[in-house]
Amino acid sequence: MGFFERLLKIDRRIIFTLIGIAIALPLFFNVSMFVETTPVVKGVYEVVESLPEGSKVLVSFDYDPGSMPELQPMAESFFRHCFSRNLKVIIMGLWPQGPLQANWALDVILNEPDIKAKNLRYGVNYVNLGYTAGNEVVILRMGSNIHAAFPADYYGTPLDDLPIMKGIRNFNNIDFVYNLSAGYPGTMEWVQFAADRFHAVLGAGNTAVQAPLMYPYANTGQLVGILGGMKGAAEYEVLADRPARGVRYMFSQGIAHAVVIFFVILGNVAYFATG
Amino acid sequence: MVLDRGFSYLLLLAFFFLILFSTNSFAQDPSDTLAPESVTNVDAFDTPNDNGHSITVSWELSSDDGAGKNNVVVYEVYRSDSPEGKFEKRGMVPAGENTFEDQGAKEKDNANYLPSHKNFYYRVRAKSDGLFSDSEISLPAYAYGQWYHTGKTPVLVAVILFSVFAITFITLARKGKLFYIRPLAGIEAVDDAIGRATEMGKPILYIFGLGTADMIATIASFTILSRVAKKTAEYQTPILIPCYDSVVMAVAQETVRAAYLEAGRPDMYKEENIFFLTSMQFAYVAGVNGIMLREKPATNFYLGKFYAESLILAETGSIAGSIQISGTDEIAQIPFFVAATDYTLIGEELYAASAYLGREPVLLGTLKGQDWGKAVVIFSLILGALAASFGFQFFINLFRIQL
Amino acid sequence: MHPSPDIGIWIGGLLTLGIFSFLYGDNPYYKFCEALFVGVSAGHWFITLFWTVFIPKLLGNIGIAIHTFRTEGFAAGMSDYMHWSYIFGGILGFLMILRLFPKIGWISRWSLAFVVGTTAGYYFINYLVSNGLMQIQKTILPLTSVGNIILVVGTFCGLIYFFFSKEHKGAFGGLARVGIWFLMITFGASFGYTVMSRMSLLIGRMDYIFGIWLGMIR
Amino acid sequence: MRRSVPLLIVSITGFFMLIQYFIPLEESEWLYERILDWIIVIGCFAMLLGLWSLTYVSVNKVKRKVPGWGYNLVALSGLFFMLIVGFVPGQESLVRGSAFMHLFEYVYIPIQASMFSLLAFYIASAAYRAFRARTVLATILLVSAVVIMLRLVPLGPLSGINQWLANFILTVPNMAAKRAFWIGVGLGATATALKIMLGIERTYMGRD
Repeated sequence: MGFFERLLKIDRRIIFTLIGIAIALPLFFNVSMFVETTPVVKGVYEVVESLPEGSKVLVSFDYDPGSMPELQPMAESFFRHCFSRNLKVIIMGLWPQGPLQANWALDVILNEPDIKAKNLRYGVNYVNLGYTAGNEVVILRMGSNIHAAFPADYYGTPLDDLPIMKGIRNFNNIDFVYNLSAGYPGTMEWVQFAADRFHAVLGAGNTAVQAPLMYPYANTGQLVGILGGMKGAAEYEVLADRPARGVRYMFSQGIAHAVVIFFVILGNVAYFATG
Repeated sequence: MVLDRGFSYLLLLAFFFLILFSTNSFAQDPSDTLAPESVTNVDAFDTPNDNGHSITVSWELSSDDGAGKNNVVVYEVYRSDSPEGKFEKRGMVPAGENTFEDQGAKEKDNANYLPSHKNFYYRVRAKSDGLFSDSEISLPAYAYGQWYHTGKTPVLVAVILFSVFAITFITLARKGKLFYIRPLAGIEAVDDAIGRATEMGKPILYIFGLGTADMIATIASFTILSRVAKKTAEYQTPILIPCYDSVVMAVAQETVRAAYLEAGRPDMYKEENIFFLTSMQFAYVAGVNGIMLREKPATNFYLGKFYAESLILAETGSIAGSIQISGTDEIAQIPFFVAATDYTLIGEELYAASAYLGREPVLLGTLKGQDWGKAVVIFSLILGALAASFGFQFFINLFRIQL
Repeated sequence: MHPSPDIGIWIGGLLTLGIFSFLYGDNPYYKFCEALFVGVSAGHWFITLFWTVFIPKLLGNIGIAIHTFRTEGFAAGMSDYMHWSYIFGGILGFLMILRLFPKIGWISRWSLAFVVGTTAGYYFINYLVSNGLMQIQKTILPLTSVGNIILVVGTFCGLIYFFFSKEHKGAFGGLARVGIWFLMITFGASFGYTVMSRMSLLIGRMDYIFGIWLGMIR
Repeated sequence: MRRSVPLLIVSITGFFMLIQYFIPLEESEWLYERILDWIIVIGCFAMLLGLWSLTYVSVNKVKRKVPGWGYNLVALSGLFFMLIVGFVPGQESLVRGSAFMHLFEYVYIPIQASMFSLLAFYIASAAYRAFRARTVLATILLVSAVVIMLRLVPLGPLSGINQWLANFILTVPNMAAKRAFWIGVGLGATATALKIMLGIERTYMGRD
């Protein structure tokens, strides 16, 4: 058996090993691969950048641990950006696991030295409203009255007792809505109900699988912008000039893609060489 | 909707200018200290196409709206249950608009409850900056639910058209007309795949994916299973079905039992071969992976609803050396089935498969009906695209459904 | 290297390695993780469904019904009686369990028939509207740009491919062939963008092993 | 009774759901919502069947000491341990910090994430085997996939062209084929639903 024939029947485990190395090894180096920023990500960044201090931002966590590697870095960099610009953050979830994901991201960001120095207070600077069942109906209800959709926050405190919720009745009192989504209910529903119906200013972060379906909404302006997968997360970090997990992971991502493409080329070379 | 949003911006703009204009002229012209002319012809009627808890009010604009003193800012709509009673404010619309939908709640304990079949009277107030004038009281109107939603007529037409196609061809088939169907590679492979398992003396693995029993893809898969099981009964090859959903498991047991009975081998049926694993996606995959490597089935069928797990299953099956036949209506997973299995039924082919396998004239008749449906779709697409190119919007409106 | 002192992280890490060992081949380590995973997940699913769906939906509604009957008797309004309807659902559910008894197991088909019939009617409309009419509506585009023309032609050829009762040969076959080309472009594209998502998942796991668990990164 | 009653139930419920779509009446809405709830309740009872099946099959294997029965014992212990820590504290078991949730966080989530991430390996090996320019179709698949994957690799001057091409593929041919696919699926599913309601398709119902 010639070299190319053997190459065609290569043991899968060799491919597995190389992929494993391609992903693990770059994590040990603190190299940030050059990340080109795209207009769709800039769209989100610039809206947050333009909000005056004290503006209210609503973040909906519509994913579960399955999509953590892609969406968690987005959540963290978004929180960091909001808190460093002194915006008020209201968290909610359309997925049962969502509010928990938000708490994990808060744990990370609130412990970063410059954010910690701000002494942010729960209920004043940020709040977690928790999860409510009902999928897109929750958004509809929030359109008329947020207090009806979420009578109490994640910890059971009535909304009226939370200073941050004073004067917030519906989307008219929210300056920006950001949605992190891995499927249904998610960005599609936020576009249809919050943006189209109630004219909320909406941005989104999606998994790489879902993002291509949502790009059309960014073209029509229903979304101010969208972060797609780990690349989107990395771009946001570059824009905010705070390279973090997304950028670090992007190095692995790029190498892994190169390895896959390399294998595809190798397979074709071997295929044609053996006739 | 983009148009809607544009429109509301326009309104807002108009609204803004109105305020500006009216305050300006207020300073100059003493005649503007007068209230705007009241609206006329207030008409209240039941809102069509709903469950009967909403009344729509319409009126003719005040003569001072957009003309005359031009000082109307908003219209406020008031409601009462008697002409003499207390009128309650129900909402308002900006100047220039002449309808308002008084949408109530259907639950009795809701503060916003609006009962059906009860008379209400309406009054519209034209308001300028601080001054207002009330209209005459409308004639009574009551809300009631409708028996038919007129906005859904396109759907009704489609339902009737499609059913007529299907039933016509089913009847023709029953009368003995034979329909041609083109070959499908995935279907032709089914027999060989079962034969191969028999020769090797190994079982067949049948996976429904993550669908529940109420999904159409799963139901289509049941009918395929029934044909496959009948053949396995004839060939005396065991069939293993690990299930993700308990109802799917129950139906699969029924299906296979019936197929064995039909094949005349009820003794061969083993209920413990159709079992439940777990209803959590990746735990289910872990379990099926184990079965594939330990039982080494000769053939794997993946037919039904599949999500991210499709590729893990298909690659593991390929490592185990099984022949694999797949099919799903989840477009995102088809690439992985195409890449990693031997035959793939793409979308609609999954639904057609039961007709192919059974070769019953009635089922072939419905396939013909489906094709006629497609022909109508293609026809509408071409006609619609041409109409749209020449600026005829009406054609698109034929497909517009009011929800 | 600063391994995590948290025992939970250690358990998670060891289980992760167990699953990864499957890539080499089936082995006892994987078999253990798999069995544990199946058992724990089935238990988790059962408990979650029990507390979050069964209790509020069935017992919750019947509880309300009983309570209003006790306090108001027959004077209760129509909307209060509605809660009793859940008993019907309960009976259908109960019939389902009768499958466990071979003699009367056939009664469970009534519940099955209820589920299948209802959803058949539901999906009949659902698919016709969202997969049929709405897609047609979106595809009716003026043929004024290259993109629109390709879009309409591609949809047209794709539909031709799905014809079952006509032989794919001649001009018809040619159109069907173009249709399958379009499908292949789509499949390739979605394969391509899924790669990024899947690689991210592995990056997350590797970061867990080397960063959070073993503390080898930073 | 065994066969005709179920078929009757299928037709009645099926046609009711079909017709109620066109009837906006409150009563029709009410029944529709209730029916969907009842189906959820039926599903809850059915989970007992699943639990029984899993227990029965595993216990049988342990009893008969079939090879690998130890793993069945592991699965059974996992299952019953979860049931105990889930039932005994009542609804409290779903609150973060309970034993039940700890098991979820430290056992279930890591295994689930690891299983999910196996896809990274498999997607690479599947790409290696499938993406070979054997036929026209395979070549189209290959080119389209590579163009999309290259979006993430810095290509220097070529990246602009590649971005444009990737965007074109996603918004034009990709959309066209998806529409055709969805319309086909719609017609196929509608036909299947109709066959069920008319009682033509009834293999799922058993025979005796």
